[in-house]
Amino acid sequence: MAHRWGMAVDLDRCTGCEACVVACRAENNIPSVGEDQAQKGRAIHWIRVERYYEGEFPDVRVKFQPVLCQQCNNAPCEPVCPTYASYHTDEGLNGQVYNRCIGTRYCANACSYTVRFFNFFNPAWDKPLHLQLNPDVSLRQVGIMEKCTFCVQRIKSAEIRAKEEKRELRDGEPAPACVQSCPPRALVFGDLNDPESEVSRLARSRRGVKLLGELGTQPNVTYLQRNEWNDNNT
Amino acid sequence: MERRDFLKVSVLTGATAALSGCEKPAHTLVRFIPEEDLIPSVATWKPSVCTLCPAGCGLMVRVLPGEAEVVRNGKLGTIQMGLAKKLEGNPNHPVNWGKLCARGQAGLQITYHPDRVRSPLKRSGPRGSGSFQPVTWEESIREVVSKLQELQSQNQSESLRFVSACLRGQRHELVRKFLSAFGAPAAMVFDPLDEPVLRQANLLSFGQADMPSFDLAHTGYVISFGADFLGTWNSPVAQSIAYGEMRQGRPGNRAKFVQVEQRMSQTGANADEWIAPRAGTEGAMALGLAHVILKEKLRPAADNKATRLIAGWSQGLAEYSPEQVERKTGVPAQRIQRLAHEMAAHLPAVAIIGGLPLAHTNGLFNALAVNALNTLLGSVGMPGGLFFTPQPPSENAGSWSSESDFASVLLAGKLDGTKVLLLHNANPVFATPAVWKVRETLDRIPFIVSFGSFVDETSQLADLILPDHSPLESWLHDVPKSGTNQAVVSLAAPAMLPLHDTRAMPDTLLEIAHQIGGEAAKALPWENFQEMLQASMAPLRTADGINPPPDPEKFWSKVQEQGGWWSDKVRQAARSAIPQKQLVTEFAPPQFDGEESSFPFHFQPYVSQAVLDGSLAHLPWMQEMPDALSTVMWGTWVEINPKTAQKLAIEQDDLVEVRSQHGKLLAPLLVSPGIAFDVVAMPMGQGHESFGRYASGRGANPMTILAPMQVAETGSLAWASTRVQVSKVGKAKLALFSGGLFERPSELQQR
Amino acid sequence: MTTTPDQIKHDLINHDVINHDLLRPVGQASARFFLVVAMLGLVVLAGFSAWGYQLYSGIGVAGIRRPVFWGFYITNFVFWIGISHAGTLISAILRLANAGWRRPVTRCAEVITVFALCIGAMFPVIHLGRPWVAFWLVPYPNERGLWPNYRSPLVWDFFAINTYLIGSITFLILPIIPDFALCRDKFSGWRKTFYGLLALGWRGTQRQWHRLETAMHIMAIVIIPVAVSVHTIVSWDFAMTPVPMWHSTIFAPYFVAGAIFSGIAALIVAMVFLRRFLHLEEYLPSVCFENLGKLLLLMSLLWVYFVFAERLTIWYGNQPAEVAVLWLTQKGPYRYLFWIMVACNFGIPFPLLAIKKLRTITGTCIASITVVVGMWLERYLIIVPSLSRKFLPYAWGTYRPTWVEITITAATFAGMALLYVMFAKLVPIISIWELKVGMREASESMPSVVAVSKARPTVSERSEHETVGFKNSHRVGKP
Amino acid sequence: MSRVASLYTMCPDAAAAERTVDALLSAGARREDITVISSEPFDRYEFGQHEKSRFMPWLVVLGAILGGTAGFLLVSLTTESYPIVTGGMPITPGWITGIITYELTMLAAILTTLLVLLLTAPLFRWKQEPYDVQVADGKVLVGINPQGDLPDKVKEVLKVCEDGAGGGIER
Repeated sequence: MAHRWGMAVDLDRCTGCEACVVACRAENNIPSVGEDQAQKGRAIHWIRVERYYEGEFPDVRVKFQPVLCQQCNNAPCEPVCPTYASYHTDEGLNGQVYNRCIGTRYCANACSYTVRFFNFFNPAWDKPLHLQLNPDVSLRQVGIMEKCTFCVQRIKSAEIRAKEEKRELRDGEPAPACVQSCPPRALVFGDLNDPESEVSRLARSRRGVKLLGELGTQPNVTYLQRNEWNDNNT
Repeated sequence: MERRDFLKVSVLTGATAALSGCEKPAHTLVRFIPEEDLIPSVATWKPSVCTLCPAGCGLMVRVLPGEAEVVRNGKLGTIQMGLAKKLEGNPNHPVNWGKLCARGQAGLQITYHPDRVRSPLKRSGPRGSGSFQPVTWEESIREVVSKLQELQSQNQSESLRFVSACLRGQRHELVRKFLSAFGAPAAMVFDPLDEPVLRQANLLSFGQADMPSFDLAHTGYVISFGADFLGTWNSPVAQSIAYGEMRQGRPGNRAKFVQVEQRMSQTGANADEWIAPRAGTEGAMALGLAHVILKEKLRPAADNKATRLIAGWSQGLAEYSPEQVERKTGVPAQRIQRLAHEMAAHLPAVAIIGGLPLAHTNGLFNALAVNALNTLLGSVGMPGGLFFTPQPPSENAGSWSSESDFASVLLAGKLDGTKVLLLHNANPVFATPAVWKVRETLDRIPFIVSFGSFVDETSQLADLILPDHSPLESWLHDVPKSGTNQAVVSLAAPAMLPLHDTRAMPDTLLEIAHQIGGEAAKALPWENFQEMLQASMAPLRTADGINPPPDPEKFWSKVQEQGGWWSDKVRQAARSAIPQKQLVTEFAPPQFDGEESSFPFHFQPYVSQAVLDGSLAHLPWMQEMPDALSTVMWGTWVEINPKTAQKLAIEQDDLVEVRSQHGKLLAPLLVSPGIAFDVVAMPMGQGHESFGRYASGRGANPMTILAPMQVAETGSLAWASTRVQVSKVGKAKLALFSGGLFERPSELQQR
Repeated sequence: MTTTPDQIKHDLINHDVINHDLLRPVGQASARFFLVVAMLGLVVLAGFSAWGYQLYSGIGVAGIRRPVFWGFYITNFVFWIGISHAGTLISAILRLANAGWRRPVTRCAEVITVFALCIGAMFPVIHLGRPWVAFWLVPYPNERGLWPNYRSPLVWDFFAINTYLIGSITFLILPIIPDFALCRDKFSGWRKTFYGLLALGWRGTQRQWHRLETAMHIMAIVIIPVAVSVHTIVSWDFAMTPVPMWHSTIFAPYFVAGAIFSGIAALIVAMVFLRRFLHLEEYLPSVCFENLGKLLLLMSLLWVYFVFAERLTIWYGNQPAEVAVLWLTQKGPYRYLFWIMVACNFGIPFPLLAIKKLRTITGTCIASITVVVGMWLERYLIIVPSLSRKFLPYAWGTYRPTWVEITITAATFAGMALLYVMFAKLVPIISIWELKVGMREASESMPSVVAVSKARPTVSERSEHETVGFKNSHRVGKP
Repeated sequence: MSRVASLYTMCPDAAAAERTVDALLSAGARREDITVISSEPFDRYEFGQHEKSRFMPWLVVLGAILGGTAGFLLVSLTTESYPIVTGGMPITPGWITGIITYELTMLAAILTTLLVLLLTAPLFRWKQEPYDVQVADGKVLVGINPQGDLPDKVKEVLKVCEDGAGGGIER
C-alpha cells in the first residue's frame, strides 16, 4: 500500500526550544545567510516556531506554533509552477525539483503558509565548515526555491533499510530531523494511510485542526490545539 | 568564482568530496594514508557526549567518509577520513533519551569552525594585542614545564591557579589530582551557567551541593520561580522530555504549570498562569504559599532541616500572611490563596527556582524558601517531585565550596600573587562586570596558559595557547549531576580524527605532569587520558550496570559502543541532610545598585536561548537561529514593555543607551508585551571583542555594566540587582525573523 | 491654435503639402534629435548595466525578499503590458467604428503597443532567479523530457503575450506598407532602396488596396479579443493564487479597464510630444485630444467604480487576512501611495477632463501624465501589500526597492521614449494614405469645397473631364 | 506570345481614372488587363470593384480552426508524451486546454490573414510594370497590359485622355 506521509504537531507539548529548527539546518544543508541578509528577511528556516502573544502585561500568554511545509494534498504552490519544479509525489509530498526551478518565485507567493524559501545568492560555507555538509542532500544554487521535504532522504534510506531486511517499515521508523530531535515529542511523523500509526491516531484526535484549513489546501500536517488547564481535569 | 566551482562540483559529487578540488592543484597536495575501514558513503553512528552545558546529554554522531584538509605533524594535506555530519541524541542515554536541544546540535560547528586555533600559539605582541605565532608542541610544553618547575623550586606551588568551567568526571579528577599533587589550590570554577547559590542552598536544606532534578513527568502541579527549565536552565532536554509527558503523556491528567518571573522567558511562555511579582521577592511569595498551606492545614506541617532554616516557620510563618506578602511582592492576596489551594489539591506538586531570583542579594533566602516549600509539599525525593541524581559508586561527588568559586576568590583578592594561570573553557574577562577589572587582574599574572580552541577575550591575554581537541575529536567522560534518576557515567571515544594540530587538554596535562616528574608524575601514572578512563571504568563492571559482561575488555568495548555506563536502579531519594553551619534566614528586601529616581529600571540580563552565556556566540547556526520570543537573529537587543516605551517616547529599532552607575551600552530596542513595566531585560552572550568571525564585534554585552553586588552568604555575583536608565541615541535595525506579534491582529496592531 | 476641419481639408487636399509635411520628420535629423537619442540612450545603457550586475551577482541585489517575492519587476511587467493596450485595442475599435478622427491617431497608438509589449515582456525574464533557463517555458520537445505546466498562468502569459505581440506587429506594419512605398517614391539615394525594400513591392493596384483593407478589417476584429485576453491572463497571474485581495473575480475586468485607461493616457502623452516636436499641429487637431480626453474620462470613472467595488467587498466581507491588506493600504504605511494613486487616477484627471473649458490639449496632457503615474502606483499597490500581509502574521514582511530595480525601471521609460523617437524618425508617424482618404471622403461629401479645390489652375483645363467624372461617379452611384 | 508594351496614362484623380477605364472598356479592352494604381484606396468607384476578395475571411476562419486544433493537440498530446509524476493531480483540465486553444486559434487567424494578404495582394513582386512615381502625388495611373494584340481604339482612348502631365506610351 502506498504511503501518505503526514505529521502531527502537538501545540500543548511544543515549548519553543527551536531544536527542530537547528536539526533541519544540520540535516538539509541550509545555508546561513548572515546578518545583512537576515535583516532583509532572507534567512532560510524550513521549519520555524511561530510565536504569537495573547493579551497584554500582566495577563500575557504566548502560543508557540511550529510551521513547516504542510505538504498539502491540494497545494497552491504546485499548479502555478511553469516548469513542474514543484510537483506532487506519489507519496503525497509536495516535491521540489531544484534542477527544474527557474526562479519565478510564483510558488512562494501562492503558498499560504509562506514556507518556501529562495536562494537570493549562491550559498557559501567558510572552510572547513563545508565539511559538515550532508552528502545526501543536494545544495541549492542561486535563484532556486527550496522548502521542507519531510527529509525525503531519511524516508528513502529507511525504506531501503526495510527492504534490505525484507520487512515493512515500522511506524515512526522514518523520522525527519525535526521530529527526531524534538525533546517534548511535540512532532510525530508517520504514514497516514496506516490507520493504526500514531500520527493517524493523533490526526483523528478531538484537538486536531488543520492550519488555515478554511483555505481548503488539505494539509498532511495536523495541529493538536493546546489544552486549557481547569481545576477538574485531573 | 571559487564558490561557483565549489557548487558545481559539490552538487555533482556530494559536498565532502568536492572541496579539495578547488583548493589548489591536486598534485601539490600531500595525501595521507586514509583512515581504515571506511565504507564510502555509508554512515556510521558513534556515541559521544555533549559538553556545551552542564546537562551532559549523550550524543550519537553521524560519521561519513569524506576528504578533509588536515595537519599531520606539521604538514598540511588531505586525507580520507570519517567526518562528523550530524549530532543527534543517544537513544539509550538516561538524560536525553535520543533527544537533543538546538545548541547541542550546533556543537558540530565547533569542530569545523574556520577560526579554531589550529596549532599551539605563542604570544608575539604585547598582551591582549591578539598577535600570536605558531609554535611546536614540544617547545610550548617544555616552556610550561620550566615555568612550573621554577615555581616548585621557589616553593611557590600554591601560586599556580587553574580556572575552568564546571569540570566533572575524570577531567575533574585529573585536574584535581594534578593540582593537589603539585601543591596548588583547588581549581576555580567560572561558569555563568552554574548556580552556586542554589547549590549552596541545597547543601543547607538537603545536604547535597548539587543541582536538583525534577520528576515533571509524574507531577500534578509545577510552580517555577524564574527557572527557564525548558530553555537553558539545568538539564533542559531532560526537563523538556518530561514536560511533554506532563502535558499530554497522561490522558485526562494535565498538570498545571505556573511561572513566576518579571520577564517572560521561553519557559514562562508555556505556562498556564504567568505571574510577575516585584523583582527579588520570589522567596516571600513562596513562603506566602507555605503560610496558607500551613494555616489551613492543607498539608501536614513539615519540620526538617530545610524548614528550620526559615525564621518563624514553626510559628506558621506569621510574617507571610497573603496580605503582607501582597505588600512585599505585589501579587494579590486572593491569588496567593488560590495558588496555595490549587497546589495542595493537585499533589504531587513541585516548586522550582533558578536564574534571576537567585541573582538578587537575597538569592540564598529565595532558594531556601522554595526548598522549604518543597518539603512542605512533600515533594522531596517523591515521585513527581524533586530529587538528586544518584552518583555512580566509582566517582567521588566532589563537594562544592565557595572557595572554588572564581568570583569569590577574585573578590577576596586571592588571585593576586598568582604566578601561573591555567585557563580551560572559561572566559571570565568577557562574562564579568567591568568593575571587577578581571582583565587588569589577569594582566598582572606573569604567565597565562590557555587550553582554548578559540582566541576569546581571556585567551587573548594568554602567553601560550595549547589548543584542546574539539569534543568530537576527544575522549569524553562525564557524570551528569541532574536530569536523570539513574546513576550515569557517559563515556565516548573520539568520533573522528582531529582536523588540526591540536591535543586533548587531559593528554597535555598528563604530558606536563610527566615532564615535571615527582609528585605530579606519581599522582598521574597514566600514559594518556584513555588509559585513565579505562582504569576509572573498571570498578563499574561489578556494579549493577545493565547486564555487565564479565570480561573487562568486553565491558570496556560495550561501554564505548553504548556511550557510557548507567545503573539500572532508578530514583534515589535525597540523602538525609548533613548538619551544616547554622543559618536562619528571613526575607530581606533585595538591595539594588542605583537610585530608583535616576535609574528607574531593574536591569535583568538572562541566558540567551541561542548562545547561552556567550560560549556559543561563535557558531553561525546559533547566530542565525531566531530567538523563540524575540525572533532576533545575529545580535542583541534591549527588551522593554510597550507602555514603558511609549512613556519614554522610544520605539522598536531605536538604538538605546542603557546606563548603570558602572557603565553604559548601546543596543537596539525590542518592544515585548511579556515584561514588567519597571524591567529592562537583555540576553547575555553577544558583544564579543574577540571570538571568531561570527561573534566578534556583534551586539553588546550586558555583563559589562553590572554593579559589583554580591549574593549574601555565598559571595557570588548578584547579576540581577543593577538599576539602569534608558535613553534613545539613534536608529538601529534588528534582524527579526517574525513579522506580526499577534495571531489575530487588531486593526491598530496592523499599522 | 486649433484648426477647423475645413482648414485641414483645404490644406491636405493638396498631396504635395501633406507629403511634404509628414515626410519632413523622416527626411532630416536635427542636432536636437541626436542629443535626445544620446541622453535616452545613456539611461537605457545604465539600465542594461544594472541588469548585467544583477545577472552576475544574483537576483539578491534586487530588493525582493520573503515574503514579498515580487516587486518592481512584476509591477513594471503589468504596467507596460497595460500600456500596450493603448494602441491596438483603441485603433481597432475606432477602425471598426470608422471614426474619422482616428486616422491621424492610429499609428501613434499601434507603435506604443508594439514597443510597450516588447519592454513589458522583458520583465518576467529580468525577474527570474535563473534567467539563463527562461526558455524552459517554451513548449518544445526537449531532452528534459518535460513540457511546460499548462496549469501555470505564467505559461498562459507566454502564449497570450506572444500572440498579442505578433498580432500587434502585423497590425502596425500592414498600413505602413503604402507609406513605405510613398517614401520610396519621394526619397532618393540609399533611402530609396531602403524604403523600396520595406515597401515589399507595393504599387497601389486596386487589388492590393482592397486586400489590404480587408486584411486590416479582419485584424481589427481578431486583435480586440486577443488584447482583452492578454490583460485578463495577466490579472490571473494574481487572481489564481490564494493571496489576500488577489484571489478575486473582479481582477480580469479590473485589469483590462485599467490597461485601456493607462493606454489612452500614454497615447495622449505621446501625441502631445509628437505634435510639439514634429510640428504636426495641423495633423493632430485638438478634436483628437478632445475625443481621447472623453474616452479617458470614461475610463477614469470606470476605474474608480472598480476600485470602490473591490474595496467595499473586502471591507464588508471582513475576513482577517483580507482586511489586514485593506487597512495596510488604506491606513497603514502604504496609505500615502494609495491616496496619491487615487488623486492621480481620479482626483486630478476628473475635473480636467469633465469641464469642457479645461479639456484642452494641455489639460488632457496633464491628466494623462498623472494617470500614467497613478496606474503604475496602482500595480505596485496591488502586488506588494498583498504579499507582505499573507495569512500567517508571523511571516509578514516588508519590501524596499534597491537602486538596481529603480535604475532598470527608469531605463524602461527612457527605452520607450528612445524607441518611439527612433521610429518617428524612420516611419511617417501619421498614416499618410489613411489621412488622404479621410480628407478626400470629407471633401467629396462637401461639393463646394471640392469646387474650390478643383478650381486650381493646374487642372483647370480639364473641366469637362471633371463633369464627366462627376457624372460617372454619380452613375456608378456608390454611397 | 510576344509581349506588347504595356501602356498607361496618368489621370489627375479618381474620377478621371474612372472615366478613362470606362472608355477603355467600351473601346473593347478586357477588364482584367486594366490596372489602376493610386496612392490611396478608392472603394467608392466602379473600377477595382471586381478585385475585392470574398474568400479572404473564410480562409482566415479555416486557418483559425486549424490553429485551434493544433493548440488542443499540443496540450493534450504533450501531457501523454511524458508520464510526469503528479501524484494523481490533473495535468491539463478542460479550462486550461480552453485557454491555450483559444490563444493559438487567434494566433493562427492573425498569421493566416498576413499570409493570404502577402500571397494574393500580391506583394514581394518588385519592379512590376506599369508604375509611375507621380502616383505619389495623388495622380491615378490607368494602364493596360494587353494579352495579345491591342485594338487601336484602346490606344486612341489613352491618347485622348492624355493630358501631357506624364505617362504616355512606353517604348
